[in-house]
Amino acid sequence: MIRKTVANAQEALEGIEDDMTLMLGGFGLCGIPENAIAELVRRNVTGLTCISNNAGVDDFGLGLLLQKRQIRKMISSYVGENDEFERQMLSGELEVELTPQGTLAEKCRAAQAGIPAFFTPAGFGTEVAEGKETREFEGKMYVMEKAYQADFAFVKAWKGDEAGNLIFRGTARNFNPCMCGAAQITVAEVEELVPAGALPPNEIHVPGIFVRRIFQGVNYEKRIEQRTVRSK
Amino acid sequence: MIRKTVANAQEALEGIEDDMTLMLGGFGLCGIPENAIAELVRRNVTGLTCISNNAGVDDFGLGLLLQKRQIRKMISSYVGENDEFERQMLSGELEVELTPQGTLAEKCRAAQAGIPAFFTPAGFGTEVAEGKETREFEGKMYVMEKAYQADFAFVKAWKGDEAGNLIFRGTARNFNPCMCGAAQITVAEVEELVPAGALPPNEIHVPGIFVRRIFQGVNYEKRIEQRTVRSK
Amino acid sequence: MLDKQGIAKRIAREVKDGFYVNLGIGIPTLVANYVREDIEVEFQSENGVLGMGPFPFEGEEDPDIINAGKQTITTLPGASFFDSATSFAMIRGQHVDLTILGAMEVSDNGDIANWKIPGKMVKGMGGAMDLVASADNIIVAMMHTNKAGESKLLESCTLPLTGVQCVRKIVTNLAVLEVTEKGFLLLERAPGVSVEEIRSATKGRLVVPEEVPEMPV
Amino acid sequence: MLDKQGIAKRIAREVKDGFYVNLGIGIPTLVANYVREDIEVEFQSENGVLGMGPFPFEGEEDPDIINAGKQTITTLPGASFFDSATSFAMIRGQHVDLTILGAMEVSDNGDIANWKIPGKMVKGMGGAMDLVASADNIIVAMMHTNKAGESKLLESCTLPLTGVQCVRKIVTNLAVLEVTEKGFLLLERAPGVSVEEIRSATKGRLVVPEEVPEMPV
Repeated sequence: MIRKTVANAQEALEGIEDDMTLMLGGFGLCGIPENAIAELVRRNVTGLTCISNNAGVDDFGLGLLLQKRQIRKMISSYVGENDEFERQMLSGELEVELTPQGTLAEKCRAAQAGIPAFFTPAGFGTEVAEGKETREFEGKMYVMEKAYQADFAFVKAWKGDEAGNLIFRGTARNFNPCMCGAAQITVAEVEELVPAGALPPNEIHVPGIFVRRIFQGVNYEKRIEQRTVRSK
Repeated sequence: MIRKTVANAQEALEGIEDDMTLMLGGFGLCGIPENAIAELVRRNVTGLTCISNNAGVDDFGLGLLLQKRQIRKMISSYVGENDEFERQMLSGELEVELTPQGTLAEKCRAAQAGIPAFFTPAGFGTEVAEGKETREFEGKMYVMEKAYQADFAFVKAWKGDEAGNLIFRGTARNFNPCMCGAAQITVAEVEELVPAGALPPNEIHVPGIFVRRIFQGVNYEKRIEQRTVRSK
Repeated sequence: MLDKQGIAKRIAREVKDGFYVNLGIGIPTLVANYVREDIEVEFQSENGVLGMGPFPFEGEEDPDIINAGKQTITTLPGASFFDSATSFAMIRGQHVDLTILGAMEVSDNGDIANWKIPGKMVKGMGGAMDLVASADNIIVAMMHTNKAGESKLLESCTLPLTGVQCVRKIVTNLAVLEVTEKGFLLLERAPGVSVEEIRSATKGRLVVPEEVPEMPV
Repeated sequence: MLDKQGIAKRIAREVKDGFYVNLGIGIPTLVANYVREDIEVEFQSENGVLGMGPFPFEGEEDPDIINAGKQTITTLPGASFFDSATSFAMIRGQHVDLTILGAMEVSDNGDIANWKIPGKMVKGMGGAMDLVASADNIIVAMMHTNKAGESKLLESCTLPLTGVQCVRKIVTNLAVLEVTEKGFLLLERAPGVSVEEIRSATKGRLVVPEEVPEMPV
């Protein structure tokens, strides 16, 4: 078994530098790598390009990096719910590349899987397809999209083992699995780190080969963005 | 919940016709849809094109269809271990299209995922790339491969529920997940069919949306091709 | 004339037995409340869940179980969770039978614009571009006119497109329309709304059959 | 001169700490027996398992747990099972660090042929084309000559190719060679084998340094 454990976020982010391209899992604030984000803030790396479906809210998630102007460019599908983001974007401080959500997921998965490019119908005939190759297959039009290239991927799982195997919980899974192994170095933080052999091999969502470093995170806040309930 | 259960293999294969293209899960004899194959033999449909990593052995798996000359064309990555296959292939009765194993898996996955074509390095500079578009990305050469088109996909899982959700066991998983939803109609047979809600939503390998019909199989033989042991 | 609930109620009639359905935010979300109870339907949310149930009871919210609108949800028996790549495999691979979403503009050839207003803050397309480019069956839920009283049913969209020639049906506060080669085919009038009112609120080509029934309620 | 076990033993020295390794059938399979026990290595099999262990004890064979050679196997703590698409994502995505496989022919620019002999029954390439096209680190394990005594190390392959310019290292019964721009660089001689013997058994360009050590045993 190849051991992937590191002590904490600090050790897990070794090698991170200004101007790198990062992938960050999560959908809204659900399943985001809270500890890695906190460590990025602490290290104050800047000029970052972040590939992440969303950009957090003003005071949580990637919003924490935006506050400190650590992000140069966001690659996302949806960036609402964030005033500071809006301010930086409209003032031109922040570059934003909007990508259809399924294309974003598949560009990560392609990077993971050694597929340099693929065709998708999403965005054909729109701004998103501008400057990209388009092609007809079986009478329908498609856009060619390329795999992302990133330096680090930060993902968050529910349980993980020493070998880097991961299990997610509920919709906190989202973009995390497709980002594993899609960057040069994949760092997984987990709510519970267990010894190798403690996770049934049949129930593992992401095999450890896609993960370079794993650590047990601390103080998960797991904030809810839209608390919606019905009455009893 | 959308109910996918049918009574048995006979009902599950309704609509099958001569000259159709089928996908069949399994690696060697591991994880093959034994009941569907038996029903294909019983119905004696002919002229079939079968997309399957292997072609079974003489008296089991797809070998049973070969014996009755029901297969016109095999699309596989490896077809050894089968004398009748060899005879039919060398005599020209059987057409064979050999495809790299990873490309075969990805062509199924592409069909499932609405990706009409993708690029892979496998087979570049070989016979496999003949007549196909090749292209350079980041200094490396790739071959463009297209999604398969098939009428039926027959897969075998360990457990399944009424909603068509599937869980596989060990390496019997192999090609089965990528074939689900990759054909017009996906038929899953399972060793154990349980009510909806009995499988934890977090542990499902293939969501029911990719499966059209599901039934509990009978009399699984699960033959071992290479029984290899060590002494105590 | 219909209110938002009325639009949702009318669209619910388009949801058939055995349909997997993806609901956009806004009016589409309300559709779930009006689907007949004697048919089998499953709701997919693109953040990675199939088989969504109602909102949780207070105190039972789970931060790990949300929908694409980031709302806390529950799941029903037969539900499953999956990653984003698999979720869009369902969408792109046309395994989702019906997509219901809002729009800023729809053109009479089925183009849709719903993600960007130049000069304004742009929030992004989320999963909308994947949904409209992939689905065979797309229903738009929207008001017939914008806040300035201008038609949202146009000859061609003025806003940046989300997808081309993809909308099949539109349900507004005034009417139910189908996109045909000849333009918007008027299928039904909302209760108390005249053909003339619809005609004057529609800027794209409108095809009016001899009989335009009032929609059933 | 080395026998098959000897070739496997020599190749095992190329397996480094932290390597994920894919072993082809034949001699490569034997490599697992000789890997140092003080390093962390995991074996991947392309049919969908990572963390393979030894063969099962008699009576403990499980038809659902096999390797790509269709042999019954066991798994070690930390193992995982996955589908074929994910398995080749590992391979194509270069997450597997080392691929060891057999060959019929290798050319001095690193081309490899190991799947087809025209006119004979062709069994197929299995996962070999994906493996050789993807891996950065490919070691070929084979006899230096074929049964007719002809060299398998050629200027260019005569058989249909499996992959182009991909082989990095070759370990035969006679020698260890590296593929360089100038041809096969002779790195080590097998015990008791002279440079002349290797030269006469090699048809491709052979670069012989002044010192060619005998390989350590």
